[in-house]
Amino acid sequence: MIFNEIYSMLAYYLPPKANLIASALATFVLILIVLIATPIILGWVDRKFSARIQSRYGPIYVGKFGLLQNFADVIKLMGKNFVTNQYVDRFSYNLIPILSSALSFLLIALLPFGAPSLTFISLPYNLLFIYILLAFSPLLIIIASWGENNKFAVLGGFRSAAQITTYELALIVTFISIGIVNGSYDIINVIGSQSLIWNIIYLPLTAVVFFIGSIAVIERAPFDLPESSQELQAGWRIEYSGLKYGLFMIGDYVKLLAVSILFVSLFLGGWSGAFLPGIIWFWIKTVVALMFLMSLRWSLGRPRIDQLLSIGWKWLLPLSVINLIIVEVMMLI
Amino acid sequence: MSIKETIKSVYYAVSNAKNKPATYLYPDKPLPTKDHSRGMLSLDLENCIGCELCYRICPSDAIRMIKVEKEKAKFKNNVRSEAPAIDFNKCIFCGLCSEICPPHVLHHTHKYDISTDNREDLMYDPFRLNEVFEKVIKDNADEYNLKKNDAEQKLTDE
Amino acid sequence: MNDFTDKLLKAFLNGLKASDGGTIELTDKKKLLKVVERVRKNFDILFMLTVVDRPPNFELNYVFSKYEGRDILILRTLIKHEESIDSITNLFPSADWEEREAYDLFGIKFDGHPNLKRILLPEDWPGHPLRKDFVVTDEIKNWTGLDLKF
Amino acid sequence: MEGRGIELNIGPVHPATHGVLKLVADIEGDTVKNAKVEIGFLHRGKEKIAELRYFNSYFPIVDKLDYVGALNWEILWASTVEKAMNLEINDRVKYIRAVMAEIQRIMSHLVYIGSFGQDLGNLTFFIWALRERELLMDIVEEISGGRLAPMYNRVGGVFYDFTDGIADKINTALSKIEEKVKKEYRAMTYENSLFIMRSKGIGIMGQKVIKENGVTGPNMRASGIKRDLRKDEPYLVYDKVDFEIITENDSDVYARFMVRVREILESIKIIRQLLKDMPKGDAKISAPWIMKVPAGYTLVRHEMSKGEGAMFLVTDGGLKPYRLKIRSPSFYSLQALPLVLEGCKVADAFVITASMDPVMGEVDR
Repeated sequence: MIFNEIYSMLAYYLPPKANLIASALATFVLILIVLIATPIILGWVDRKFSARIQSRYGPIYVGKFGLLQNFADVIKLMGKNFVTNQYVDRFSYNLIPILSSALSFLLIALLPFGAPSLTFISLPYNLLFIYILLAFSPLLIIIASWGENNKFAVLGGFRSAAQITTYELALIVTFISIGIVNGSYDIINVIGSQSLIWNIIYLPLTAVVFFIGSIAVIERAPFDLPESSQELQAGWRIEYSGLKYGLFMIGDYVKLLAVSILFVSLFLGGWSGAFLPGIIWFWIKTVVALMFLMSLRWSLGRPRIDQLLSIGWKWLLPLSVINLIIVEVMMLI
Repeated sequence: MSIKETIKSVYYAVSNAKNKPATYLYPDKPLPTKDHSRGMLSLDLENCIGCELCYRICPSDAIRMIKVEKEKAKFKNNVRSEAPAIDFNKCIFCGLCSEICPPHVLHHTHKYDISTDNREDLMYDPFRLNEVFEKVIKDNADEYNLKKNDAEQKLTDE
Repeated sequence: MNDFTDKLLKAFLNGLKASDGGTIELTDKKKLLKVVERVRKNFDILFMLTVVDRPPNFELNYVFSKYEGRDILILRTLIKHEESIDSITNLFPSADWEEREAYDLFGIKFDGHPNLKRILLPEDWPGHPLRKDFVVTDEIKNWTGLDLKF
Repeated sequence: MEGRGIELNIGPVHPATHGVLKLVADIEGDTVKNAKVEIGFLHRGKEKIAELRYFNSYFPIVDKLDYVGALNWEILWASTVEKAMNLEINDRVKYIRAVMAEIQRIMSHLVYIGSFGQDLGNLTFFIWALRERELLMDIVEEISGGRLAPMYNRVGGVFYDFTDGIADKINTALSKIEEKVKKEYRAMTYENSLFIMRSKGIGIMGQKVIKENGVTGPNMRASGIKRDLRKDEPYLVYDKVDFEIITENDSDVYARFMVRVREILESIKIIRQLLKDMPKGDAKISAPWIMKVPAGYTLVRHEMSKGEGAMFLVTDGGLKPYRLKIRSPSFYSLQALPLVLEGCKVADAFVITASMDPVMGEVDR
């Protein structure tokens, strides 16, 4: 969408075939900007907020309020050499960081950024595509952890695979119920149809289920079991170092942003709001959702893996199915 | 009842963000030290009588007695003209030497940042200890005057 | 408490004699298991086992205590340096690690102990440090235990 | 190992084991088949050093035994030597020592609670607990000059007397801690559903296992055995103070945690009573620095924050102890650990080890 407007301005000077290359180039540059910006800004907010919760200062010395701290970290990570353990299976060890971060970058490309025109790729069914991207990551994690040939990694890898697959089911059911209510699987239409009543009033239960499921899928807050630093010492990321580890960190923060945008656009009515222009409403809601997600991480303990799975199977899945039935009944009336 | 508490724990965590952090910004503002706190040792060289008690009581053998020329050290009554040299690599700041010293010559200052980048700098010979005494204790004498520990000493040599 | 010690003394006339401060001396060590068997009826745990090295022989002080009240029983036996003594692990399981530590630091062998290995020091540490005749040879000084086997 | 499971050794260098404790666990799937405990990584030969040091210059080494509760061991060592010399200490010193012992117990329990919350993934709670401990740490530094190794006691007395401002400083710190434990810690841990889910009914240690392995202190009281040396064999001034022994009865990880939380509140009550009727008089040291101790055997037992600690001192009338045996409570609770770890989940193995509160300094001596 965006580059259509840019392209129409430049169309006069460029040769006919240029629009394809230009659009690809523009997408790449914009995604790169967003991807560099998100971990730095989100990382800073996360560290400052958690520091204040734990009554300490947080990063202060680098930059004005420690603003450049994350920037310095990323550069430091780039500078570090790659320490690879000699028993590691080379191919899968190097492939996974690139693949899993590409996966989460792709996720960003599908999401709206505040206005109908502000998306990178617009597909009529991008809700399902997002679901597939989220559901794909356990496969990569298993390959990575098996490739690292390290006991802790294997334990962490299987834990995260089990956790994500259970919570994916609950998510897919919530996506279906949203599709039924709003009549389409395209986020922009979903937001469009919410301008009067937000979905959260319509489907409060789905909102809760989606929220818990999404936390578990991105392995953050109370469900960060696979990389539980106390027990498994950074789980399946244990052998990575340097920029490869950095890629995973960027992937994490990008997924965090993606989930909060998803929650806002599916349930809190995206950019529909009273007098403020749409885009400001959108970003206010996302920041609020982000802060709540972060505060969960620094205040709740972590359940055990089998308790986590039992919550997933015994609680979340039935809840979402019941909700689906309610939605259908509502639609019939 | 426990669900309510869990939500309350999130509320407490977030509401803690508003009050002031409890940590000190060390490099900018120095850490507050109390009047009894035991930092680096300092030696008032003139009054030292070279009795070797600090060498004997030191639990981590950080003190060695070193021969010192009489004139340079301006000893008042030091028969063997020996004075303690303290190796701060080994010293654990336990305060036993400054208690047992009969003429109350070894004092603890409140200086705690004495780290250097090589080990030799931490071997303080009597003259450097005396410098520390002149600089730190003599200048803010009032702060250290109440350093005289009130426990009077009964001393039995073996 | 002392009525128990009198009963104990009467039961093992030749083996035991009372010494100062409520401790009981066990003269011949073969009766140890039987005495400890009887002590078990009245005391819950082996509180601690102190080994004192009086150079020709070792002096083992078994301290027994209960889970209520303040009474303690100290049983003292004397054994030669090379002799071994029966282990009381199957009567008082808490003696397991104590006896391993006594073996580790003094070199006393306890017969019948489930796995008598060194507990505090690494397996191939030369000598037993807490003995009075322990001298720090340079073999110990430059012992780094780094004879890694692969 | 019959080859189906893996042998995961939770080695000496691991965030969850407190200090250098090596746990070799045979794991099958997610359950721990059996676990072996290996210690000795922090063995500094303290009992050998005792034979080479004067009585008064052994205090810094005693501080390093249980580095989270150093004052309790200092007081134990001082009273052992005083008993060996049958030296009478005046009442004010006893009161000061009792107050310091209780302050050290609160600090040690705060570290335990903090590191326990951290093991369940709640980093904030760890830092909160240490922030509360900092209040008391400043007071200990103000009184004794040292933070972690205060070096406050000497044979025959304490080194600095209580200045007058100290009493109400202690009271303000205690009321702040009490209010925090009752309000924020309640919501954050012992009534937090995630916390309860992770700790109730896990790592149950039966009374038989406790009695067989000689486990003492809070771990034992969590199973309902009403035994506290401060009550059964009152030392210092514990007979003049009224407090009750805290017990729980289902002896699982949650009960061990609750015993320590309630013991903090109990110690706060004790300190308040002690500060109220603290007698006048001077805390002079009534013994020379380097002195001879008459020959003989002395055994003194005190209630440490981890359990019943004791020192068996054998003297031959010289200036230095002939032989010193230190009985450390964590040494015995580690003995019971493998029995409790059988059949638990991997994630619980760390929680159970943390709930035993082993401090490797006093285990390895």
